[in-house]
Amino acid sequence: MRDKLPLGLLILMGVLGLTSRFIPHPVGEGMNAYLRDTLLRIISAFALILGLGNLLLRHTHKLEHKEPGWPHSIALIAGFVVTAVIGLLGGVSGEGPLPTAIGSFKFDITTIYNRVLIPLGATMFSLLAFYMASAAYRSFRAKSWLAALLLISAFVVMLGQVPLGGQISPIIPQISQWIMEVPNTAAKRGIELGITLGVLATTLKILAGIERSWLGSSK
Amino acid sequence: MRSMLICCVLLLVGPAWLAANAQSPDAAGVPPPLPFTAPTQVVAKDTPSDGGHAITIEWAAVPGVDHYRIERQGEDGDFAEVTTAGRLETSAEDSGVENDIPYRYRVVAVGPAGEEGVSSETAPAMSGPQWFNLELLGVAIAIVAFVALVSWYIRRARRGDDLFVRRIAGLEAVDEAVGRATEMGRSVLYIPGTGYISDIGTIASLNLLSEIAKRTAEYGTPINVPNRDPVVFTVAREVVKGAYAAAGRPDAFNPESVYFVVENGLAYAAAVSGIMVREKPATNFLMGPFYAESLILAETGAMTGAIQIAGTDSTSQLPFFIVACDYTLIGEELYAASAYLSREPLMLGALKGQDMGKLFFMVLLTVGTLLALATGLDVRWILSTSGY
Amino acid sequence: MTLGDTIWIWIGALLTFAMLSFLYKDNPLYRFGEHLFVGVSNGWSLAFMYSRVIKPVMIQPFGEACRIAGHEGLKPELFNPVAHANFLVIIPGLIGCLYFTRFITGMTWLVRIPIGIFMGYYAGLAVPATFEGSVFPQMKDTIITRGYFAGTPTGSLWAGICALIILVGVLGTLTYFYFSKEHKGPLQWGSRVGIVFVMIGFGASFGFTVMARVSLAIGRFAFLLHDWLRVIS
Amino acid sequence: MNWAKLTQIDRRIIFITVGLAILIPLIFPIRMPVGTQRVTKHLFQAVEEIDPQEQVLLLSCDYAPQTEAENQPMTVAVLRHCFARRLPVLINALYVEGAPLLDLAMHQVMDEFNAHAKANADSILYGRDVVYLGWQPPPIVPILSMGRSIKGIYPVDYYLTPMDSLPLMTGVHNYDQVGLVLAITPLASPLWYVMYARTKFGVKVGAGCTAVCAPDFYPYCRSGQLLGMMAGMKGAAEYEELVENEYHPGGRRRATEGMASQSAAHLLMMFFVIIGNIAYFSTRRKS
Repeated sequence: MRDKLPLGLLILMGVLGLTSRFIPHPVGEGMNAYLRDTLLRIISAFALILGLGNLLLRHTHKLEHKEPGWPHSIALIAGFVVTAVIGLLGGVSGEGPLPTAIGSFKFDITTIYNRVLIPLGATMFSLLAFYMASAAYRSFRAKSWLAALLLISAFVVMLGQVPLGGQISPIIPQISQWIMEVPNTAAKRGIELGITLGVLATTLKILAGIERSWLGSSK
Repeated sequence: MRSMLICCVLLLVGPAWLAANAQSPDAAGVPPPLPFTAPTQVVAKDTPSDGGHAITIEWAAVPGVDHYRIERQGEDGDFAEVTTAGRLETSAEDSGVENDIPYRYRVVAVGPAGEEGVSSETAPAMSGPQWFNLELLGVAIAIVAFVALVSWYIRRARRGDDLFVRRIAGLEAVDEAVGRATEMGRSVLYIPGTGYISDIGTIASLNLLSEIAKRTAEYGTPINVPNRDPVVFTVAREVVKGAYAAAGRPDAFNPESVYFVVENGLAYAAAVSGIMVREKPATNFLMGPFYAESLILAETGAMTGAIQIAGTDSTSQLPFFIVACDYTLIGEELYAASAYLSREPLMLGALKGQDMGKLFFMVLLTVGTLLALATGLDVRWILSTSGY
Repeated sequence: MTLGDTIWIWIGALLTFAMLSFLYKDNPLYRFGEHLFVGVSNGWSLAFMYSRVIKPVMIQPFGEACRIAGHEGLKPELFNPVAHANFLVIIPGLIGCLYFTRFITGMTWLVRIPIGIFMGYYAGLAVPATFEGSVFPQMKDTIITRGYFAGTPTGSLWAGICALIILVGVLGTLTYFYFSKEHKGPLQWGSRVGIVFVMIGFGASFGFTVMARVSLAIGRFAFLLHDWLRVIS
Repeated sequence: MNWAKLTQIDRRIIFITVGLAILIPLIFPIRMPVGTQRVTKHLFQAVEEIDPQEQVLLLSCDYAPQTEAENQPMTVAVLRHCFARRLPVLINALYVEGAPLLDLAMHQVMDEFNAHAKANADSILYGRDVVYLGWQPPPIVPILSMGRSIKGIYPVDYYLTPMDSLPLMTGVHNYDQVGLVLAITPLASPLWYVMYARTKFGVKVGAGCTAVCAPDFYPYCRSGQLLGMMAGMKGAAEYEELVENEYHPGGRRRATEGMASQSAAHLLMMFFVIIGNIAYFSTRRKS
């Protein structure tokens, strides 16, 4: 029961999804439109709760047991609660009953998003530029002729991508463009075709009910 | 009788002659509109492979035409325009019809000066919905063939047939790498990717983990498995436990060796880098799907001097593994490696099915090109679908 | 610029520095920013999802149906799943609520029901789409016809040669990832050609990724200089 | 020279040099010609070819703040292009965390145009020239369902205005009225449109993507499944220049601004790889 019911539903939905593209009849179209627009949309909205619940549970647990780094959990929970309350009561575009400004100081959810989320998220990823440089210096090595080939191709493309390359010689951007459009296209197409087959095989195994790792157990 | 006939002719021709003469001063220098060839072979039929409410009208091209006007007969018997088509087109669709009602059409060829040639009207046509999209027959056949191929090989693998998988460079090094850790008295670090349980890369990685954990169990080398995803973590722990039991050393399994770190990718990379620097594992395995933070892991590992064996199907991270690690399983090699080591029929069978798919691709590409270049025959229509 | 804006820009700048401090070393300030990011982004997602999806797609149609039923009694249209106001929208909602069982001991298995429905439909949709939208057209584009060499506006000797190189590259790459035969003889040559293409392709990815990462750092520095310090305009 | 010692240098020194390589060209800008790649030109051409009287452009975005620096200039450049041509635009978000960024971009470009508009006809009006459809999950649902009815899946816009009250939406029903879907992404959404919408509804697709995923999209540009692409910040800069040269809308061109820093940082990266490898080979030879 615990495995069979979800598995049965998965197979049923899989068959409906797979056949939907082949059936132009309005009966099929209408049913699929309902499945997508109502059923899947609502279920996927609730899916957020799963991740959110996991997150909040873990951090409240951390707080209760004063695990290492517990003060940070306060920042997480407070950030969540404040934003959610302002968003739910103040409204996403200021349509709610909660006032979202004191004088010129606005604290509606869009402002919080623009002023807090953007700096944090964008900076977090910008760190990678620095790590890239340090890795370039300390660990990107032409250990084999293949790795050397990779680095040479990378150099040409890097030069071709920046205006400086065109200043050195107008032929550099052209070679770089050719690498992207010809050898790169060939390699990516080959890899993609192979990986696509791998993904298709796995998808079909899942739909046939023989690949069950998604049920969350090791077997 | 004869006079009546003459009267009739005069009555008919007279006004026409007068009219023609009356027009001629205005149209001086411009030749009068020529009678224009009417479109022939006009056929109306239900648009195939659709959901109904559409009729397709086809005709033979008329030379020198400017455009075509497609007209439908209304209930009053008169024809009215429903759509137009450019001069190069020989078919059009009327998508404003009711199902199961017969409609007649005619096509008017319009010349550059507005001259018209009106076709005869078609036999009545009715639209209706279809249950199968015939344009996708090729796709349907491909799916069925692929399913058949994979299930055939899975069955063979389950029956115990010896299915050959070639050796994979990075895998040869696994035993050596685990052995080296044992000699040095250090641990083995296994990172099962930073993806989710639903990723194929994670599934492949967990299969590999099982095999590598069996080896560490045999050698008595400690293994360290930090996880980024809580669900992957619970499965990974089961996997390692099972591997120790299978190797006959269930007592040697340390539940603390498989643990959850943190969900945020960068924070995970920072924490695992810390482990690498502090504990200096002799061998690092980085297997599974990776995201941007892979770079930090690979770099730190390279700095600590550990042997690094990486494998991922995340193509954008592969370049960094190739230049920073000692061995790298590229893309599908990761899937193949887990099938190769585990000999698990499901994985082996699927791998074989995929291989046959690739073989088919290669044959189709070669034969198709040779045929096209040698005979001028365009074989690409086999691969045509509705959109392309 | 109002005082409110100025305050927020300073907050943005401070948060930027908090995150950048990770470069010095992993520290509590960075950890604070990271946790704040996860908290705020989840708060935003929850609020937005509720007001733009749950409320208009589920709660409002259900409420409307209740209102109509209160005025006019239970009519059959209220059970028509595609009508705007209907009681049946509650079913997907209830299925969605099964996600909560993940946190209830003894009932955790129920969470597999929405996951199964969701995964099944997606997996099913993906199979024909992958063949139709990726495998078929990509294969079709790799086969060379005489038109590549001449006869079409895009055809030329050079275009034909490039198409040939692509064909060889695709064949080589597929050979490299062919596992059912030991790579000896022609197969070895094929796979060698393949790995050369693969490495050039990864080199291209490498170069592009450098640009991507640098772009993000440029974006942050430009914010500091433009919005905060107003050094550049 | 002691190469071995050189590789042990504190990584913070490397971080500082990278920081300076990016910072200095930003403060003292040097303008260098950007050049135009074929894929970018094709995308520009595809947008040019849409008839504003008949069809609209659908700008579909799924980026979050993390890749804002790469993707946002693309959105801004495309909006400038459309507004300059008076080509109506629909915007939708496929990812919840990125939704307000599009609101930001839209208002920025609207303000730019309306600042020197003299009459109502010159202005860019919300609802007449542009509509922000909002966000509906999961991505596949709007991608497929917009083929049936855009209003069906977006009954209200981002600001909760009912679709029926927006004049632009009276003539736009489904993909038949969409001349091009331009998907701007750090992931693979252009391919989702190619696989699900282009196949079934025949709508044309173009891409604007981060440089990380761009190399994977070239096969699709070649096969014509993607009409064109902006590849990373360079692609965005190229598009900014194309729009500026053709229509002169003005405004801040963030991607072009960054290209000098890109040059310096790329040079530095290459320098690091070369030095690192020299050190590696010389120490390896010794041992």
